[in-house]
Amino acid sequence: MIGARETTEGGFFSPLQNIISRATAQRLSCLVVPGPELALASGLDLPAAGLALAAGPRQANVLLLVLPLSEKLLTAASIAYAQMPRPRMVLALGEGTFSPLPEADATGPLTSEGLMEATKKLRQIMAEGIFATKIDDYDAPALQTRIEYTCPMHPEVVSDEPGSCPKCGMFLVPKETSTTSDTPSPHDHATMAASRPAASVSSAEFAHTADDNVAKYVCPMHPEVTSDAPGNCPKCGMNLVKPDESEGHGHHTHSHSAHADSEKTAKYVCPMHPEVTSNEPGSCPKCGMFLEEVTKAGGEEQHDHSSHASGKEAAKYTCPMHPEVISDSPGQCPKCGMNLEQQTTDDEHDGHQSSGHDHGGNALLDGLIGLEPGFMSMIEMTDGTPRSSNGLQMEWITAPFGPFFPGLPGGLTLELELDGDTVVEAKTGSLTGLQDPLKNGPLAAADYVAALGVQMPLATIAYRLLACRAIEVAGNTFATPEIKAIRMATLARERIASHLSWLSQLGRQLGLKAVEREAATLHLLVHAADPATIQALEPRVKKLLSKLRRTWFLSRRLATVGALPASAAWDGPTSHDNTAAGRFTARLDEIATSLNEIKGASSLSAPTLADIGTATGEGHAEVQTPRGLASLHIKLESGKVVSATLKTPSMRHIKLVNPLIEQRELADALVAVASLDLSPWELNT
Amino acid sequence: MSAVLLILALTVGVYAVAVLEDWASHNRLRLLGPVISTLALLGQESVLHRKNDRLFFETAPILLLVGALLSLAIIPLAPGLIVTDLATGALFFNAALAYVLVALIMAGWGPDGAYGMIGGWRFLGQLIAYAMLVVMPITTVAMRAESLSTITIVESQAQLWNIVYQPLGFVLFAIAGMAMAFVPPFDLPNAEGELAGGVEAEYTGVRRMVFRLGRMVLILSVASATTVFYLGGWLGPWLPDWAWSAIKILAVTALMLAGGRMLPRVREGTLLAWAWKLGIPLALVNIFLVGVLVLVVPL
Amino acid sequence: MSGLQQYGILFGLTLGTLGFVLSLYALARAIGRSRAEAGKDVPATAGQLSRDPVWVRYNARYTGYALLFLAFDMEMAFMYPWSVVYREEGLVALLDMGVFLAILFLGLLYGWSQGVFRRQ
Amino acid sequence: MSLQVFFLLAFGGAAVWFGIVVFLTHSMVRSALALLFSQTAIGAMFLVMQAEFLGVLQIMMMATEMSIMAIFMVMFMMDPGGLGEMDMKHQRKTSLAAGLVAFFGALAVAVFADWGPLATDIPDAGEQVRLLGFELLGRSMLIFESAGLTILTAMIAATALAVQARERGAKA
Repeated sequence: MIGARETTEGGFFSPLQNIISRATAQRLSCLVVPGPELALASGLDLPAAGLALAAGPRQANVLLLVLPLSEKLLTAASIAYAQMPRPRMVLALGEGTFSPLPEADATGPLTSEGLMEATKKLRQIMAEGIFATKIDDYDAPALQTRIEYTCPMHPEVVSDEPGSCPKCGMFLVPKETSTTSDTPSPHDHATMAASRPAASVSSAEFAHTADDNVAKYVCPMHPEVTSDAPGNCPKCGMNLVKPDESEGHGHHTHSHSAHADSEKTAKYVCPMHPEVTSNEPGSCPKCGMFLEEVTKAGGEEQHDHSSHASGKEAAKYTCPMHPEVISDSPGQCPKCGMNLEQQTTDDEHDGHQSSGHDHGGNALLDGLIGLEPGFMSMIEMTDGTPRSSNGLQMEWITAPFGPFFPGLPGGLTLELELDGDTVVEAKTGSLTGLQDPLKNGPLAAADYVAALGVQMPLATIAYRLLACRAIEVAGNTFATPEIKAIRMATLARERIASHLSWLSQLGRQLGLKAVEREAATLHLLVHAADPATIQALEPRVKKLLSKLRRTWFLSRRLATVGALPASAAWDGPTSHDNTAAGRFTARLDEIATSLNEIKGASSLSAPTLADIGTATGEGHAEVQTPRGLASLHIKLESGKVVSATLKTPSMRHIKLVNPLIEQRELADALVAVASLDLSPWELNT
Repeated sequence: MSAVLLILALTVGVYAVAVLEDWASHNRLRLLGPVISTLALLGQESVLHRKNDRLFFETAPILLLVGALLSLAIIPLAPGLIVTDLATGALFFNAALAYVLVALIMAGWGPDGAYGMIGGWRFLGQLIAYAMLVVMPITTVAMRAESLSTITIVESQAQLWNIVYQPLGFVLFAIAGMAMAFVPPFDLPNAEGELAGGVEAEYTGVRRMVFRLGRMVLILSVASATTVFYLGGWLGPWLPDWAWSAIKILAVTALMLAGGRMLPRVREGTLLAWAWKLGIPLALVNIFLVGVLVLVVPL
Repeated sequence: MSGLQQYGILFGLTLGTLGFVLSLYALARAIGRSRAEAGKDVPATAGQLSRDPVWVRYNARYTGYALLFLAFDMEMAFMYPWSVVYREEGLVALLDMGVFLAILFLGLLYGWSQGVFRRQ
Repeated sequence: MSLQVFFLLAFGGAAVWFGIVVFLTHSMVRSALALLFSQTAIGAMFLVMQAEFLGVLQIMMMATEMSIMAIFMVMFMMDPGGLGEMDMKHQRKTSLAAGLVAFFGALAVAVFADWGPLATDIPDAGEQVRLLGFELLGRSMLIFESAGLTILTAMIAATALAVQARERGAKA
């Protein structure tokens, strides 16, 4: 077993371990990759196999892969697997590779029986023992990290090496980030981009300092504590700092007066490394950033420095955060690295207040209780932070809701910028989007139909039908009315199945366990059934529909969410009011009408292409898929598809996400996204 | 002797709640379920994070369990079958359960993850919504009993249970109690479909087990308090006292857990608005009504 | 049983729970140790590593409610002793508390009229 | 009796220690919750001193109110997570002086005040609540009602603050 737990040899607890192993085998909880709706569409009955759905990787002990999976999804799956606590297992169903993940503990075909067999095997392996004396660590490229440095006050300041923040002068704190660009980092900003190309330069610089001075980081309080790497002091827990920035005031004064001489002629300075100055424009040898021309304010500052170096005034400098730090010279606080501020007399202090910082009642407060000016300067630091809709200056967090988020379709990435519990904006994307079936050259028409169907596992019939129709138009061949009727009835069945799957997902999101279960069960019964079976199931489906319609609380919950303007490019199921509630009832109505459409059908089968021979031509077709109108424009050359342009409903609908969720509570935002019924398979990656 | 009985009752009670919770979420009655789940969690790794607030992360499950257990200490199962008959029992129940909030804030803040933190602060908003609807009905119960002691409160219902005497208070207390125990549809802090587990999301293995245990005790405690304050506690004909307590507590638990299955999760803004615009005025009306009733019909 | 004994029991219950939990932890640790691995010790976010600290200024939108809640919480402190002697004091208590609650209700109505009861 | 004194000292020590932690930590939430537990320890001291109603009330109210303080601190203070490890101590000298003055003032009150004879038979907890109730409805009724007015004032002030903040937001 790959993901076994570590134990010691011949333990006293091995009888207990055996019992625990057997109990664990009874408690399988799986994280489905890409998502439960795909398991449903493949006809996998997870509850029947005894697999519970986990809310996240932490609660799962089985990673269920529904193959084939895109590379990006596999990267995400490898992260999810790494975050699962041991014992953990991989269960792979279907055909395909899953390279960054370890080899599967059980595999099987992508059928209900395959799932049953594989689960049985998993249980056996678990019951035999989830403990091992020797286990291997799991590692994947996506888990690799590098250290970058960021300012605790200004998260947009990111640097590859330690230093101080150009905005507030505080020491940058080390932070881990991913080395791969696959996992999007919210700090992909210009600063980082600018500092990256210079990585080689900076490492050369590093080597140079290492020659001079073996220890690169020391504790500001305990000079005997030195380390090669940034970290915390074992004695006091403070961040270790680079010695040249912390060796004490004497040294600092010295270096500063030395600088003062060169500053007289300096015109360009590095924004990250103020000690780097130059007469000519260019880039900083330390970080590679472009040197900036010294501004007027900076010039004044330097004037201050030089006047200080000449020793005319005995002004004191103190840290705004650590008032006990007092220095004769400007510089940085040895504790936190912030720029020391000149201790001002009252007159100067007033000048500071009137210098254009409009902070409401702070001047008053300042006068009343005489708070240090440094304390108030914290407010200056918030200048760059975003302003919330209620006028408060807050910091926003970026939280990923996907690709494996319960209540949203698997594979869909929704990165929300959150202001507390409120959504500010969203970045949407798909990890499993469209691939051009024609990327390896023209395909035979029938193969193209099959390829498009496989690519859209959530609406296979609709897209097969779309391809068939477009090709048939191009080939000027038309299906007989009987075949057309069968096709429409099959499409109706898929519509029922798709909407039931959506209902199940909505139930999961809203915590309606009963709806989640019943809709999923019905989906499994309907999605590949013949007309007679569906007829027999009709009362049960109708019962669910009428129950959902009667749940006043549910329609109320949905009514205030996701109202689309009439002009919105929405062509999915819709009713008189285009809110989440309207789309919800529209889907319920569609299920009912689709049931009627199936009634007359003799049999149901996936659309197959009529014989078009070696026709050449162009064809265009549209199909009302369960999610909306899809269109395909196709070019045939002697029976082969040479080019195709596909437009899917989700491509249009995903643009509606942002206006729907701005300034909404997180709960509402998620419902709004769910109400659009986006399919990550229909999107461009 | 009574100590042994109480520990036994607690064990059985928590076990029954766990079975009922499993039934409510999976629709299957598995009598051995909790044992298997416990063993499985014992065998799972308990992941700790770097760079988190380890102190908060570790304290939260314990604080949740301690708070819930302490609140159970004032629940009488039968005359004499009680841990401590505090003279301010009804108040102490609230005091102990206030630390559930602290535990959830700690659990949410501790791991430095977005889902958990939102869940923790959400529960604070939830408390602002439900807290008044718990304490105001408790005062009306105390008005009738002339005491905050839970035993006296049960005895005061000998002629007529409070559910009949002050039905409005019961409805408010029952709903607020569900919000207090964060069972669906009030599971805002640990919502699965919205926060992928929220405050519970980062707990695995034995720490998760303690967290879940605390949660079960909390549900049991709220159900017991509803029984004691409104359903006459151990009072009832034919059966022995403790049996009536057990039946009522388990029935309330089952109703609480089953009720949530049919309802979509409440949004926090809605919860707050309903609690303050409807709930609190109703609770004030309830105080006034019971005040008049106690003077006019002194049952 | 005197009050102090009761508090002693509650204190003992707290310590006992703590001991119970710690022994559970010890048992779990004896069964098997946790393995430190890459990525496992980062907060889980649905298939992406989210290493950024989220401990930032959090915009709670219920501050208006929270401020009124504080006032109501304060007021409840007076309600408990009042409710216990309510029956004995009778009409005096009803009128007294009626005035008190009416004042509070005024506060509630004022807040409502000013639109405190909505997400800020 | 000696056990009572021991627990009084223990909880008193805990209260002071948590009070110190408020300023030792860098994280705003830790700071707020340390204050919470300091207040809880004071509640426990009330219990040890057999003032049950006061103790339980303190333990209950401080849990919710300090949590609300925590959210306000997280909302309005910079770097609530304490990642920048900034110092929570400001104006050391002034605050040290103020603290010492307050400490010695309290000490002087404790030592020099006439606390009356030592109570030998303390009324039981239930009786205490009843006595408090009679006090509220009797002698202290005016104080009680003016407390209501004070709370009303506080509510209006709070409303004004909240509304002002929103209006600022609307303008921005």
